[in-house]
Amino acid sequence: MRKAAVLGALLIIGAMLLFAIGKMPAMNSRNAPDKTHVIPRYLEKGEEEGGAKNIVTGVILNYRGYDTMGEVTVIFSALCAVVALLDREKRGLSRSSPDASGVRSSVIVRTVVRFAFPVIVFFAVAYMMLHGEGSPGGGFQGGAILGASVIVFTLAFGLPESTRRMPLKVRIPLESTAIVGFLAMGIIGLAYGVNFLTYLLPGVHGAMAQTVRNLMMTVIEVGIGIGGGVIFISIVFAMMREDKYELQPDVPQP
Amino acid sequence: MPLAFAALCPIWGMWRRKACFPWSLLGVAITSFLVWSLIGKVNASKVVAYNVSGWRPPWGIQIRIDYMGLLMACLITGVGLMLLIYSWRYIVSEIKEERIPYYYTLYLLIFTAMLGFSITSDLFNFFVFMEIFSITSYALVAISGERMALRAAFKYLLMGAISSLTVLFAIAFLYSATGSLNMLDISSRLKSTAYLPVASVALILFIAAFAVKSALFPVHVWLPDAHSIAPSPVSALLSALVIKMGVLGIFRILFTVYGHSFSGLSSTWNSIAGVVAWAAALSIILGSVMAIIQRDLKIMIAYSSVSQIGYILLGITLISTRGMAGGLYNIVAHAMGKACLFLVAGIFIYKHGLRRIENLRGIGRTMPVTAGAFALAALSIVGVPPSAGFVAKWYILWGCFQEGQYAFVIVVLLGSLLSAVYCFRVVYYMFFTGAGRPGVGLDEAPFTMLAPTAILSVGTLFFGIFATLLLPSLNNAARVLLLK
Amino acid sequence: MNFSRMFHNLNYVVSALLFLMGLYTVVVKPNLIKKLIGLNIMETSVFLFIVSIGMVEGGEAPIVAEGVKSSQMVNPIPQALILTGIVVAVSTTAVALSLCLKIHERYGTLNAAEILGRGEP
Amino acid sequence: MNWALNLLLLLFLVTTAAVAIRLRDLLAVAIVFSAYSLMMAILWTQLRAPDLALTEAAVGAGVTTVLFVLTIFKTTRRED
Amino acid sequence: MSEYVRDAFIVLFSLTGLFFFVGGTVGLLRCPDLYARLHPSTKCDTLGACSVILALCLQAGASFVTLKLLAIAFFLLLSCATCGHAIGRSAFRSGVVPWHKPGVKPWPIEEDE
Amino acid sequence: MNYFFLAVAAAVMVNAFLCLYQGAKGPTIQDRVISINIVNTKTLVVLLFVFFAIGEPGTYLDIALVYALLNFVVTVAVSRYIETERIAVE
Repeated sequence: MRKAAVLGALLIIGAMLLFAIGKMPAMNSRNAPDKTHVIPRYLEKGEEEGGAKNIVTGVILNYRGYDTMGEVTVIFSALCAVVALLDREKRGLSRSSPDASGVRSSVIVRTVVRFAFPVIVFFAVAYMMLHGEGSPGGGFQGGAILGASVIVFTLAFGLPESTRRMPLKVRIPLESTAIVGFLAMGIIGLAYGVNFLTYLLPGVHGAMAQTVRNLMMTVIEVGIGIGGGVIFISIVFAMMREDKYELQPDVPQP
Repeated sequence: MPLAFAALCPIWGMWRRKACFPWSLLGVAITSFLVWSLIGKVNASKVVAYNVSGWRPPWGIQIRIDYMGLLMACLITGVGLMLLIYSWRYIVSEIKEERIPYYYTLYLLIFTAMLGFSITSDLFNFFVFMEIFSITSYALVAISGERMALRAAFKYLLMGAISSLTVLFAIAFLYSATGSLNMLDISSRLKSTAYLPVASVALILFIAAFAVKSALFPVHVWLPDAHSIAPSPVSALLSALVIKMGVLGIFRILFTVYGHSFSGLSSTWNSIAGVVAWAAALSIILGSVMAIIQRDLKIMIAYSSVSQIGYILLGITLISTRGMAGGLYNIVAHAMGKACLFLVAGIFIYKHGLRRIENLRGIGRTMPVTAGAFALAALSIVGVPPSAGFVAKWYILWGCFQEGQYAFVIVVLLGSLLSAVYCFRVVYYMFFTGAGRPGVGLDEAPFTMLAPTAILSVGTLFFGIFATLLLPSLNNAARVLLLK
Repeated sequence: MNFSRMFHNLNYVVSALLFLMGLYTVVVKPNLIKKLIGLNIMETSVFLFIVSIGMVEGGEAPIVAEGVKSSQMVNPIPQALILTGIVVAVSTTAVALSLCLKIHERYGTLNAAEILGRGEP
Repeated sequence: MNWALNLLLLLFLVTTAAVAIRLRDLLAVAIVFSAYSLMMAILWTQLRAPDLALTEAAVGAGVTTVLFVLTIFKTTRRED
Repeated sequence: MSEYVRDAFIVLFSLTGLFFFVGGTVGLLRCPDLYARLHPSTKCDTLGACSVILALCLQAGASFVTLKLLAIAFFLLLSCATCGHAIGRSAFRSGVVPWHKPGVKPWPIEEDE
Repeated sequence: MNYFFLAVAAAVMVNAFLCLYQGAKGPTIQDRVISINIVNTKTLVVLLFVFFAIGEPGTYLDIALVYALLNFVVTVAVSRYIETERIAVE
């Protein structure tokens, strides 16, 4: 009965969606409104105005930078929500259930991870974050990869080891780097008398202006990368931690 | 000009783990000051626009503060400030100590997001801010970690997430039909678009999604749980402000994006407005009825929110100047009154752990200020003459008469009657039954909890008596929006 | 709304289908994690939809390079929006999963029906 | 040819989604879901959105799935 | 001339890769138990992927792209092997019994466990 | 050549379908992990083919690299947790 009602509702919604889809501008068409109205300017001037070869990067950091700031705030609020629900690990001494089981991960996995971890981190930081303007990739992707690398490290070496390497003291300030980066760059703009998050500062001309803009965008990218990565790491740590296996503070670390 | 900064100012607060309260108070106060300093500007020039990143609207994101946005922003800052002061002492009693910094951080984030939501003029930015305040409000509902709170938060999360996605889907439709994301630009381009059916489906999706966010009748199921179980300042925040964001969403979509006298879509528009009005009418009646049968004070107040939101939406969708003004006025009245009621309920919980209405016998003797504040706010909710709620309801009624919608007249009157029943029942218990506990003299809550409550309740009275402060500009706003 | 047009707009149709599948999962399946999977499917379907809007026949990625004309590039805006959207999706998922953890800790089950049944203290 | 691959990918996408919905072992659901997001990424390269594909790769295959796996292990594996 | 030779090699390597993939799939579908299925997953698939990457390297010629492709191949080798090991180990530890003929005692399982 | 690549990619996709079937069927969780692992490897290859068919693979190759790196994460996570689950039960 309930299922039938749900299915009926779904059918109605589906019919509505299909109706709208049938009336939409055809996919792939070049004359659809979205390709004729705002876009041409982005595509033509995107490189010089937006400051990046990759126009998507230009759009997210420059034209729609405010959105990206919102995005960063979203993951920050997600972090706050998660730690407000689950609490942080205490003094870096928490365990996850695999650690508590006493079985270490196999030597092969550990060796591979030990080898791969620096490579991934290097890849994330050097390649993704700093290279986002010319090729796909950017701060957030770099951050996610950074997060994933730390996750795999934690799986191989255990949560105590990871939290010892990245203690809470270090992570808390790093978590807000993304937002702070945005705000700082915005305030630089304001100080120069232009609108918030404007990168082209008055009084700076020519090649210098380009350099300053690229520098500011890079700062924001790196901020997003580190902030996002650390936020992911913290979320994962908070979810891995188990109260059952909390170590006593007086027990020396393994 | 400084609003972009103002909206972000609170984010600074999250650094400080210690001294979170003064820090966030500072942030909120500065923001409030900046917002209030904009009132004169907006009154002078009707609209203050600010291009973030320095790109003009169709390309960049524009912040645009019109009357509606300003009204919401002032309300958010005012009520938000009060709630923040209130939570200083209260929150210690309900949540774990190590979570308190995160409580303040989340509070600041939700505050920021609501401000941003009310002033942005870019659809996708709208969505992003909506997500921020949704995520933070899920967390705030669940922050106490009680069983019921978790359950309510999860229900809220599912419904909220689905409605967010629906909004995104609708944005996609609209984007494919117009190729723009700026609301005004969309509005002007919709007039000449060849894809009207797409736009009308988008309209339906938008309204359905925001109906969930604002807890309109058939999809209000998340509200009573979430609002009654959250810590009291959070309930007040959610009830007074967050569901108003849903209303604001409906408002923006109906009037800013689509527009009333819009030739191509006017039949769809009108029928949707009609559906919303009827749903609102149903919410009024059912919310009140549900409120009457509740025995828990906070759940009762939460259901009352459903019916009050019904009033607001009914006023807005009447498509008459008076009704619109009344609806907007009810936003103010309800925000203050409902915040006050939840705060009073919070005081009862804080002092005595009382949630049941029956247990409040005679509490008016020992806590006269608190109970008095409750009575004042209840008067406003019911709509008894000198209060703000009265002005609002009067105007809504007036609007109904203007449009000849006599069914809605009956609904409004009946709703008032029913809300009188549930409100005065509580007042009756508080003042006129029981002899008070023996040997207990005045036993009031701490000053920082009492003052915001009192200020809010006096505020409802103030805006009732001096309604002329706000009404002309609301009337103007309504006239502009309806092009009458 | 004929068939060939539907076929031409296949991405749209598929994303609508996925949306409905996700919605079905969220509404009908009792398990909370299953509901979240449904939610994620819905999210990706919407993303697919938006990105498909920006597609151009024979388009190139919106990266300025030699030999790529700007008129050939696909629309970068949906991509920029969806980048934000993915982040939002992950955030929602993370919050929801931590709620799941807490719920399991408190109720000992993730079945929605049981949770509702055991709700009243 | 391109449309054929596209069709295949979409078909695969729907199949993975259906499998993810039908399976009762939640862990398997999470894993199938990672395959689903992988498919999404290919679709995005088909739609010429390399940035998105990269993000989906990093987030969908890495972070989201790990979060799901963590949660499932700390709660329950069976759906009932 | 050399163009054709190169193309022929590309086709050859691609088809080899495809062959291994098909083999892997058949193996996956036909093998009786988990430990047997590990073989196609780790060996055939890696080999197929590597040979495809070789073909693509030829197509790309000597450039940065080739370098990246080789890096991908390297990581694939590394991760496939490690994954296979990790899965096998976890399966063994969680007590998955290898396939055996009815009545024949499989080697690694001790009775008393 | 592009068409050839796309054809091979399509064939590999069909293979991946079959592996997915095994993944849906597989009795133990490890079976599923293996199958999905194979599916992932195959999709990676499809991805590579698609890059080359699109032309300009240089901009896209990072994606494949990220996959090659991250495929590993999920598998290790799952296998590590399965191991401990069993031991926790005992």
